Amino acid sequence: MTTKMTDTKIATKNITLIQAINDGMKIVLERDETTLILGEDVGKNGGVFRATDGLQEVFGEDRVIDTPLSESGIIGTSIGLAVNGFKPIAEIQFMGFIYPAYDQIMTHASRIRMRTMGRYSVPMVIRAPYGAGVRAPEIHSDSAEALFTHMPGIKVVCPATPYDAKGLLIAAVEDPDPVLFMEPMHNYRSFREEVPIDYYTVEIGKGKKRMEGEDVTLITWGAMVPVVEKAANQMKQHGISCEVIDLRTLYPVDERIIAESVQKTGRAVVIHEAAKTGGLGNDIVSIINDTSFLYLKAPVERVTGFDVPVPFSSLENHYLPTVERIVKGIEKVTNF
Amino acid sequence: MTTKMTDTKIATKNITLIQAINDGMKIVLERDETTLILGEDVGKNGGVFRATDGLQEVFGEDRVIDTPLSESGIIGTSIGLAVNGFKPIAEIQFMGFIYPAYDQIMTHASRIRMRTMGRYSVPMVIRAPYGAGVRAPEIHSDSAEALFTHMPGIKVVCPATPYDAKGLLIAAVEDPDPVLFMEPMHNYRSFREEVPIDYYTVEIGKGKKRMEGEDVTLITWGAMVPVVEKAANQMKQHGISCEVIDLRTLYPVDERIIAESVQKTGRAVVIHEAAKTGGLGNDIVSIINDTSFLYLKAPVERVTGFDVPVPFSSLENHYLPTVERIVKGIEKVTNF
Amino acid sequence: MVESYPIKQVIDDQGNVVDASNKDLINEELVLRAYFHMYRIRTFDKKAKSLQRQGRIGTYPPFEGQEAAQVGSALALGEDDWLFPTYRDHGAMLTFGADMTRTFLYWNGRLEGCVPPEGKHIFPAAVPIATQILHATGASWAEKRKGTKNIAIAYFGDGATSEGDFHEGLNFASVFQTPTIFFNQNNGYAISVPFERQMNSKTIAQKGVAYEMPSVRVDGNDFFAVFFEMQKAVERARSGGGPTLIEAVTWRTGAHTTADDPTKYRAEGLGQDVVDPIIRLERFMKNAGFWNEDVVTKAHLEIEEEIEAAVKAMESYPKANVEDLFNHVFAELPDQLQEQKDAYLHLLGGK
Amino acid sequence: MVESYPIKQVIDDQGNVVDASNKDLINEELVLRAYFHMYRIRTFDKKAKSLQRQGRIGTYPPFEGQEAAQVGSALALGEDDWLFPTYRDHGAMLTFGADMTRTFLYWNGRLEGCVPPEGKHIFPAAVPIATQILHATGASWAEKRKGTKNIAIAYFGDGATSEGDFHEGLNFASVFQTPTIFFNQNNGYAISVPFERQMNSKTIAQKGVAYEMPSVRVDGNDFFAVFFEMQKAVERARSGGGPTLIEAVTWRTGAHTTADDPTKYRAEGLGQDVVDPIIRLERFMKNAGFWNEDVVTKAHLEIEEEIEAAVKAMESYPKANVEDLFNHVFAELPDQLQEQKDAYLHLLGGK
Ligand SMILES: Cc1ncc(C[n+]2csc(CCOP(=O)(O)OP(=O)(O)O)c2C)c(N)n1
Ligand SMILES: Cc1ncc(C[n+]2csc(CCOP(=O)(O)OP(=O)(O)O)c2C)c(N)n1
Ligand SMILES: [Mg+2]
Ligand SMILES: [Mg+2]
Repeated sequence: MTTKMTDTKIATKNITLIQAINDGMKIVLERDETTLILGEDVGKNGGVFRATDGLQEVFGEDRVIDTPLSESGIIGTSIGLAVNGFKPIAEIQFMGFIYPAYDQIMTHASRIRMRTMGRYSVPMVIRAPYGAGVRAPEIHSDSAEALFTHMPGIKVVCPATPYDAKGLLIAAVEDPDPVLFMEPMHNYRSFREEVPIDYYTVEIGKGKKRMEGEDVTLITWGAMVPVVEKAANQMKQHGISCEVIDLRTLYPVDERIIAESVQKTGRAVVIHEAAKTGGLGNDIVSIINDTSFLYLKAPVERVTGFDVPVPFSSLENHYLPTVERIVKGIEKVTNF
Repeated sequence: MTTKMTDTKIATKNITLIQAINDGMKIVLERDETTLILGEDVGKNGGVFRATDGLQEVFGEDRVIDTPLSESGIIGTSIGLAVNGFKPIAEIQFMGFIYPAYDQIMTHASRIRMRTMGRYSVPMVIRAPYGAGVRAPEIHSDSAEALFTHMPGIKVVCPATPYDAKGLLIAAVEDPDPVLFMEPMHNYRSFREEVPIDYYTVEIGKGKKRMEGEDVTLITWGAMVPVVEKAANQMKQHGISCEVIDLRTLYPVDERIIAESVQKTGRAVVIHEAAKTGGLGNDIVSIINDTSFLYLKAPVERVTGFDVPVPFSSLENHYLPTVERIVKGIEKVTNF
Repeated sequence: MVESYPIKQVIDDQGNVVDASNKDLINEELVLRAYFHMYRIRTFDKKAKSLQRQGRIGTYPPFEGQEAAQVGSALALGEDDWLFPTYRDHGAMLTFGADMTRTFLYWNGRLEGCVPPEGKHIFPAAVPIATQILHATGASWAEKRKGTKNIAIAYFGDGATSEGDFHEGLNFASVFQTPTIFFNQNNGYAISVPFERQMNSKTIAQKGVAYEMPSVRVDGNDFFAVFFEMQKAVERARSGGGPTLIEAVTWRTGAHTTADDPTKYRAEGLGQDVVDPIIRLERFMKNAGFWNEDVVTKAHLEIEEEIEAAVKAMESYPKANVEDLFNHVFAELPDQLQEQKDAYLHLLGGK
Repeated sequence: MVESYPIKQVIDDQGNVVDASNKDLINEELVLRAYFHMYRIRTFDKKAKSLQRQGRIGTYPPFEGQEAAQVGSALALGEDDWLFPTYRDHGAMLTFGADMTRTFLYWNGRLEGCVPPEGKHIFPAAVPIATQILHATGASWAEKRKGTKNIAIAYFGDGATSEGDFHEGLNFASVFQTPTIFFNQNNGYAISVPFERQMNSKTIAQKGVAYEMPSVRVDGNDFFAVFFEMQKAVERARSGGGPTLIEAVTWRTGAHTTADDPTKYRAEGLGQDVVDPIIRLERFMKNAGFWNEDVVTKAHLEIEEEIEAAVKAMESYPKANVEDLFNHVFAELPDQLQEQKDAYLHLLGGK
């Protein structure tokens, strides 16, 4: 983790995604004293993934708070803190444990601004590691984004890289509304990237083109991004050029970046971990249907988790979309 | 409510949807002594909508059970009862109050068969009145089907008529797996239908063609069915012939009935109450994309609730899809 | 356990003082304030029921019989405190300073009913049971963090104690020693389910033991008992002593809501021995020499005028604005939502 | 409150009998069974940790130090009772009759690990904290409805008491007087969060007051104390006396799981004064004349063989079957899912 000056004189360091998240939190805690961190094991232990490592030492037990083991409690009290002047960053230890707090998020966090015509609001970030592929125990590997993109009043963000993670996290904390911040566990330490040392933000609601291509648009996010890039590279060798879009924000989705790309390529494959039925992939199909119908040369293909509970670790690699399944999907749309 | 003999000698009675549900429960309680009813106010009070009216008198406090006010408690203990030989019919007073039980449904009810390779299972029905348009207080009017169609391991059923309500309810109770049974409050007493007096079932997983048509397929369910039929009738006067499909089961969706119709008409509009983003409408778009791409003459249109929390009653009629909005949607696909 | 939680009483059903320890605090000003507010919210409640019957407002949950509990608690609060009510606590809200027109608007399905007067910390009524208990804990925690002496009160019913959020809220409050008052109105019923089927414990106060939280059981139909025990709890909270659980034992005289029919589940005559809290206060006033016919008559008139004016204001309020369907979902509307709004307004305009 | 819940003890740290009331019940058979099971699950636990370090199984949550609590409780159950464990209770599960090979399989990410031996009522370990408390309540309620004398036990930790499901479960059990034992292992920590930050109460037993539920605090490292208090609770449940809350005060000797590093949050030396429950039992056996070197050595050998055989069986177990990804989601696969399965198997076959 050595500091480096780039051409434009922005000091950067080469860090992992989880370090970038830690860094982002450190910056917001420094800049804004109304920010707080709450969660199970976020204090002394620094989080089960070390996302909050060292923060309690710097900012004290009063701002980095180990709470009782109670997700509804964490979110519900954070709502109370948020309507009364604070900006809680609440950690849900694994996304599969967010369900006990679903009521508080659905009926309150997301509705308070609406219900009070803006008198009260809930500027809160809910951080939640998600996804399979790390051999975690049961329930630890769920991808529950669709339960929140369908919930009006909350934004959903999911970075794939260290740079985006830090920038989106800071943006999420500064957002005046609740933001669910999904962290791809699988990418926590899988690679490093040069990340500015200082404060910066990545705009919520904007996707990013990760690879330029002509023949097919691949749309994905989070932990699937590297897998999709691999598939795209593999297709290159077969003469098929893929455009890879990382959505980064899952609500509100960047419809323009999808439409522009699909209108160019005429073909699309959406890739995600969650189950196919009810998954966000369907929304992407609809967006393409709405915006790019006449451009389509083939039905949009979805390569996703199956309609089964995320399985035990011995089978999780069969559940997750693989390069092979993505390649099949691409071939399907190119051979249509 | 007079008994009537039809041609085929099946005794019927002319009843409302809520009476049909009451009737269905009475029949299963009589036929199968392992069935139980649990919920808030289901006993003495007969349910806030009178769905369980009179049942405690007939079957006793031991089988029609007033529980404490605790949705996770109702579902969690029902799971325990279900794995140990009973068939609970759990009432959630309004669908907007199912969220506190979301964890129990998501991590247990829907997963226990899978987790134990079939050793244990959860033959349970969760009844929940849903939907807007009856001037109910806040949170009472949510349509949360998409949170459950995305949950592998549970079926989701939603009748629109008295006949289907009774037949599907009995089928749900007999189903070996958990079934969420959504009841359109708006249709509870809005019309009557001849319904067989005795036992019968309506197959889960099968939609129903409510109107034959040639030009556009209208796909919907539950409380929207009468509204869609009205729109279809209105279009008839303008020379546009609509096929109306009532899905009846939301998971697993009857893909065949959708595909066959759209392949005939080449145009489709999906109508539902829930918010557009993340709504089941997107799944229907995907099914059409997958099965009928080459038949499509226009992009599939969705006429749905807006991406806002279900509003207070003074604005709910603006939230709900109206005949006018549905007509606009139909015109959009026919004029494409 | 029930012996450990005797019901605190200051005046009995006949309006006689049974506990004189706070006698000095019972002065004319307090008595008249109590009477005024109890009579005021009773009259509001009656009006609301009548409006509902006439179809001029929607389904309405009356609080008749709970006036001493609601007024006694609300009057013990300070200007800058926070109030987290349920749907049945508009009596407390009105006493604490909620706008009456907006209160009517709320029960007419209007968003505007959730917006408190500027500077008043009144949260919109929680409809999902027990959820507000956590918000009150969080908001009062925020006050503690800011170093103020402000506190929060969470209102909730006997049924609410069965929800997980009740438990999680009391646990958080006790762990973080937040300045929160958990004010339970044990009115005997959760819709049709009586107290005895809601829980196996004989009191709600004893649930404080689980959290090592001070708790007390008061006669919820005795304004003074409620008020003085509230004052103690408020004082404890303000001075860093943490949360308190108060069980105010009262009785829901009427139906759960105007859509409910209690004859379905409540034996005839049940509760008839409960003395109405306003009658009880009147008896005390007469016994103790606080009853002044002129003052009372003037108050009644004033209250009736206020309520008539509020009804008028409610009924002449500008129609619900369709734009409010969209405008407050986020601070800034996302593109998709803006498009939905524009398209819908266009459709309406094109009519 | 803590005074109301003295920690029940039968033998002290030195293995001396401090409460002789159950002395007659302590016979050789019981002592040897206790020792055998505690040693057996300890050896299993050690083996599992070592397998994890070698990458032969996945993340593993050790229960070292909690053997007396797990064995003492499980041995008090009857054949047909129901056991609802957490991820840390495979000691209790093994004692109650779970298959050891399958237990290893579970920690190797295998579904087969959730399937109990035919006729044994052992639920798969609950991973979402406290959820199993409701299942145990429901399953034992079912036994009561069937008219049997069978009961259910729910295992859970100190951290679990903060979840709403703990509260809702105990409330249901007390309202419906289900034959359920809520067996808490208060091992001092929920991952890194110590007991004192999890709750403000000094005991977990006192939480029973909220539900008017009998509760007791026992020395969880004292096999006999756990066993005899369990027997009382079992007897109460079987005879229609309803549920019991037991707090077994113990200590998590090691890490939360093999992925956890307790030096991050636990002061060095903390807990070193806790006498290991097996050493304590050994001391008692020696003091009281139950120690027989030959028997013990034979038991050790037997246990080691059993464990080696189970590891071998786990490692030579047929590979996970891809079809199991799909087969058990519903009794009958819906068309869509069948198609997904067929397509995926086709893809795999086409390799
Ligand atoms: C989570 C949830 N479940 C169910 C309901 C429906 N409901 C509304 S009021 C009520 C009873 C509440 O009883 P209690 O807490 O005693 O308050 P009271 O109505 O007596 O004031 C119920 C079940 C709800 N609003 N929220
Ligand atoms: C609902 C939920 N939230 C968080 C977790 C993550 N988690 C796993 S174990 C644990 C601590 C449990 O502590 P305790 O109940 O004391 O049991 P112990 O691990 O000490 O046996 C946590 C927070 C979880 N499994 N489920
Ligand atoms: Mg009540
Ligand atoms: Mg513990």
